[in-house]
Amino acid sequence: MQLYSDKVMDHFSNPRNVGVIEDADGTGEVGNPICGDVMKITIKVDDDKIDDIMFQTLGCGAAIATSSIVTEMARGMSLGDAVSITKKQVAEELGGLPPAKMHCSVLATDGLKAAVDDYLVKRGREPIAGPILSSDPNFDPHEDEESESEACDL
Amino acid sequence: MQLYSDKVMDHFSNPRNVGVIEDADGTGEVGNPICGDVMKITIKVDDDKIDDIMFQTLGCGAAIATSSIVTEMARGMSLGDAVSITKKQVAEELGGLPPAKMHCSVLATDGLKAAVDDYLVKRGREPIAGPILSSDPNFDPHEDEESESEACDL
Amino acid sequence: MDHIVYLDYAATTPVDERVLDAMMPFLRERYGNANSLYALGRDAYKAMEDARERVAASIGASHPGEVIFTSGGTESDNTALIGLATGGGRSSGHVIVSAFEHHAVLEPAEWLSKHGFDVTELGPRPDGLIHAEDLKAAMREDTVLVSVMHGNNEIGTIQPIRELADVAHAGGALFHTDAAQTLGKVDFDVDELGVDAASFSSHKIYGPKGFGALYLRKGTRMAPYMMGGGQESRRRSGTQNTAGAAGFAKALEIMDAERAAETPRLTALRDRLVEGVLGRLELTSLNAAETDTRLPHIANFIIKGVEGEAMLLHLDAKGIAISTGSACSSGSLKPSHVLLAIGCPQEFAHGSLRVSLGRYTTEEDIDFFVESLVPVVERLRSMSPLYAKIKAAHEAG
Amino acid sequence: MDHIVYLDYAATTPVDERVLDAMMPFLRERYGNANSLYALGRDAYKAMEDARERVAASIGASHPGEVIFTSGGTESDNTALIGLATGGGRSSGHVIVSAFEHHAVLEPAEWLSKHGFDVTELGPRPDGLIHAEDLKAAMREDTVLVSVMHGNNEIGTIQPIRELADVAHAGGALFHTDAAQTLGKVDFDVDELGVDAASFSSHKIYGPKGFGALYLRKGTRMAPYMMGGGQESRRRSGTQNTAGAAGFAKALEIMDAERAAETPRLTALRDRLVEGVLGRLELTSLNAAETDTRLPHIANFIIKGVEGEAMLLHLDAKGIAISTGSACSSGSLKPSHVLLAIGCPQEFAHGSLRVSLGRYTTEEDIDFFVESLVPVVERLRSMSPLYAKIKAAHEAG
Ligand SMILES: Cc1ncc(COP(=O)(O)O)c(C=O)c1O
Ligand SMILES: Cc1ncc(COP(=O)(O)O)c(C=O)c1O
Repeated sequence: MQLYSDKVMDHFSNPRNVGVIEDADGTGEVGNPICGDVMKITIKVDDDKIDDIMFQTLGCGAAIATSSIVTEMARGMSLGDAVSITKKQVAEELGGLPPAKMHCSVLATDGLKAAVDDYLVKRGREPIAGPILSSDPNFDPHEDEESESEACDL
Repeated sequence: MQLYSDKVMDHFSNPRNVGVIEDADGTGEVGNPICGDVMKITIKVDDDKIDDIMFQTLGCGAAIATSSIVTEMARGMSLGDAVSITKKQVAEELGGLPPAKMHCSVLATDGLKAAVDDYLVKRGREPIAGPILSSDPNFDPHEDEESESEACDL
Repeated sequence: MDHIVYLDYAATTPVDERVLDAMMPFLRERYGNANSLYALGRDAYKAMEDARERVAASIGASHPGEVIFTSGGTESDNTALIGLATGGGRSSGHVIVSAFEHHAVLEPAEWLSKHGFDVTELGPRPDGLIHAEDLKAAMREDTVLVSVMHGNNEIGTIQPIRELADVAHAGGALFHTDAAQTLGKVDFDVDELGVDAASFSSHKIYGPKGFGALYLRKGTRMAPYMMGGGQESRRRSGTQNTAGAAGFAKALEIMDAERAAETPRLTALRDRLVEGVLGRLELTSLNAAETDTRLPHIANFIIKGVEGEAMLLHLDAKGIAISTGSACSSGSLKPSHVLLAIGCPQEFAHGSLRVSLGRYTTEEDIDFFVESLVPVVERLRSMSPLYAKIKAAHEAG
Repeated sequence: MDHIVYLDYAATTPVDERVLDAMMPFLRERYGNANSLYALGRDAYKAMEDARERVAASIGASHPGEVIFTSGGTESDNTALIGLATGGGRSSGHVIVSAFEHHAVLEPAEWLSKHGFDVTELGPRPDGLIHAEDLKAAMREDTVLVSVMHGNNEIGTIQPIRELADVAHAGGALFHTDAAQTLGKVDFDVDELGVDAASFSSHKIYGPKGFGALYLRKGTRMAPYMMGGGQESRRRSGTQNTAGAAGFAKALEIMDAERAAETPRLTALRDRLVEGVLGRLELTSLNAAETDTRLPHIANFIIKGVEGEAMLLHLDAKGIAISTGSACSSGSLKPSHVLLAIGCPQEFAHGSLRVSLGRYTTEEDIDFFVESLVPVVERLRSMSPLYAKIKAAHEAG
């Protein structure tokens, strides 16, 4: 099987910022149990910066690792910067992801976007994140992957 | 590869009655160089019995072995018995032949038939052997073989 | 890795040292091409025929020539599906395969559906079995081929092949079974089962990878799939793999000789495993648990509120080699087609684990596995955003 | 057999001990399934990728992913012919193959001709070569695929692949070459040759039987032939044969490392052989003798007035392992399609011998062969009813 990078394995084995902020300012929950990946991000915001961030994820190794790294990347960022983190940046920060797992990084960025917009909307402000793909039931996270996926049925 | 029996190998390695009878009473030459098998049988006849018999064969191991054994079988036989030897008897006498080589025993019985008829016709008598298949250009010696022939191209 | 606890024997097995010994001469001095006429070739030919006879004897074939050696279970399945459907030049007709076949059957069936054939995927019931009456209902006038696997590679249920084959034959169709997971592990007799063709794989029974066989009942028409020099009596071309054949035949002999002792041993280990897992973990179940006709070495669990790959990776870190039930490792979107076919809800199918035992599995391995699994599941559930809800829903009934 | 003089290296080769050493770990402790996620599986995966990279480097492929491992030359040929012709769902078009291809190419071509495709068999000239201008003349508007072998397995001539591939490409067709006999024996670079696909076989280069590879240029559309679990990046299903891959890669590395020294050694042995045979036997010739571009290790003789199998059996009795040029051992009715294709008269084609040399061939072997052949031929000619006539006809001019 195609391998996870050492950094993916590190974030999977020792995920950073796991949990739920009790009195969170914003909460994002994305993904779908039918698809096997569900992620929840809670944030504390101070001066439009992400002051604290935690996650919970049900999903594969890549889903957990991308969740973990995105919390590290976002911590201390302005809300605008946080919603601009791309799935490509997440994958790069992890030293790459197998093609078949690229969609997991969408989940991570979407979770962050959802939490930021939740914070803004709760405060009566305009959401800034744009559409959150992975919560759309018609979204196919595999559509932009390389076609060389891995084998089935062992 | 499918194997020749020990008896086939014995007759191939030490063929009996090889040669040409100089003052033969009857000569049969059957087969076709295009097909790769040509056999010549010469006989001496005494009192309508085969008194002496020799063969020459250009052909594969089975062609040589069937030629050799048919000369042994026919020696001393009446002409009528000699032309009645079947390809099946020849194959059995050799302890069997691989299916793909069964046609070689036709060559041997045909050679013998041709020699007997040659003797009879030369003496103004009626031929008794019936049609000699293997000299007919349309004859397909493989047609009654099992379909499981052996492999090509090594 | 210091100590590996290998619990994925259904994926592949190590080559038994006795099998390797049987192969070595053909990797060394007995290197002839089995189609060459000279001594070295005849020796190779004899070795192939000897292996063929031993395999034929083991599976109850009447003629050694009914055994065709191939490059593996996949090739055997491709050959059977496409070769039997298109045998004798046929270019249309109806083909039935079960919905929880291995992809080595499903994909050729799909190929047939794009090349003139009508294909029906027949679903198993939640008990993990294909029922004869369901097959009867699916049969059509023009059904030419039915393929139902013998033992399922994920959940281990054994299908009522004899009954299914009878239904197929009554309808004038040929019957093929993929026996890659059952050969050597349960009694296997082509006449008792009544099959026209059966697929086998060497690397599932402690033989080498890249080798297998296809049983084809004498007189059955089949278009060869691998075309060329006409080896294997024109039914499978390609220079014959003598080491593979010798290894496979030896592997099967060992399975046969040891089965009477091995089956109860594996069954006891599996029961210990099932008890351990279900006893220690809440919201966990065994798939197709109600079915008695099952392989002794496979157990497939649903562990709610966790995802399979995550379990697998944590267990790997502890030296345990195991498979998710999920057939596709290509990402979590597609859970196992086998679990979906038996009606497992999609959200739980992602949380499956297939544990498969074998010749070198010990009680200690099972206990170590259970001890290791419990904290892994607890940890993953504790970081799941859904587990609390699942548990609450369960407790609410 | 006390001492065997093996002169049939083109049929198959013994496994080199260094190759066997490279395979052994995968037949023992490194037994993982290359598609499993845990450590043992990742180890197997890495071994496959390592082998793939080494093969890719040897043949000048730009990406390791262009190398697909298969069960042998036959499977590679079947996959290339049918997979490339039907790639992207195509169901008709014109395909050109040379008339002296191996049956592993000719038979799939025939299959295509029965399934919607037009197939042209392009003849070589008497020099044993396919000429670019002949290919040009055979090309059509709708030609989709051209397959011409690199080195012929019977007569050893090497085709002008670069020129032929250019002609195919100019006409918009893909180009495949069967390189089973040339890989490792002559320089082989997919870019220099300009091919889109190429077939290789492991057991021709001192690797194990039942293994091979297909080079497929990136971006080339090909329908997979072996369907199932989707291994080899979905292009060749079936549990991967790690021992085979490690052995094949090692075998190729040894060929590459030793070629500079081995080629002149084999060439000198072959020249000694040709001189010996032609010098000692009358009415004997070397097929395609006028052609310089040829494999160093194959010589194919016509010995008039004798039949090949009979020679072979007598030589076998002396411990010499050799092949008749005649490709089909199925009886003497069908002489080699290769010899007929280059215009050899049918009656002489039955009297061909293919001698092929290899890594362990010595001068003594060659001399022993020549010394043994002479009395065999004399004996067979003396019992042939035709030889006197053939000789007389020859002497009459
Ligand atoms: C039920 C079943 N069929 C077919 C196969 C394919 O066999 P192989 O890996 O030898 O190609 C397997 C194993 O992968 C299997 O479990
Ligand atoms: C030119 C050529 N192509 C293909 C093959 C078939 O390869 P394999 O025996 O590995 O199937 C051979 C050898 O038999 C060959 O010589």
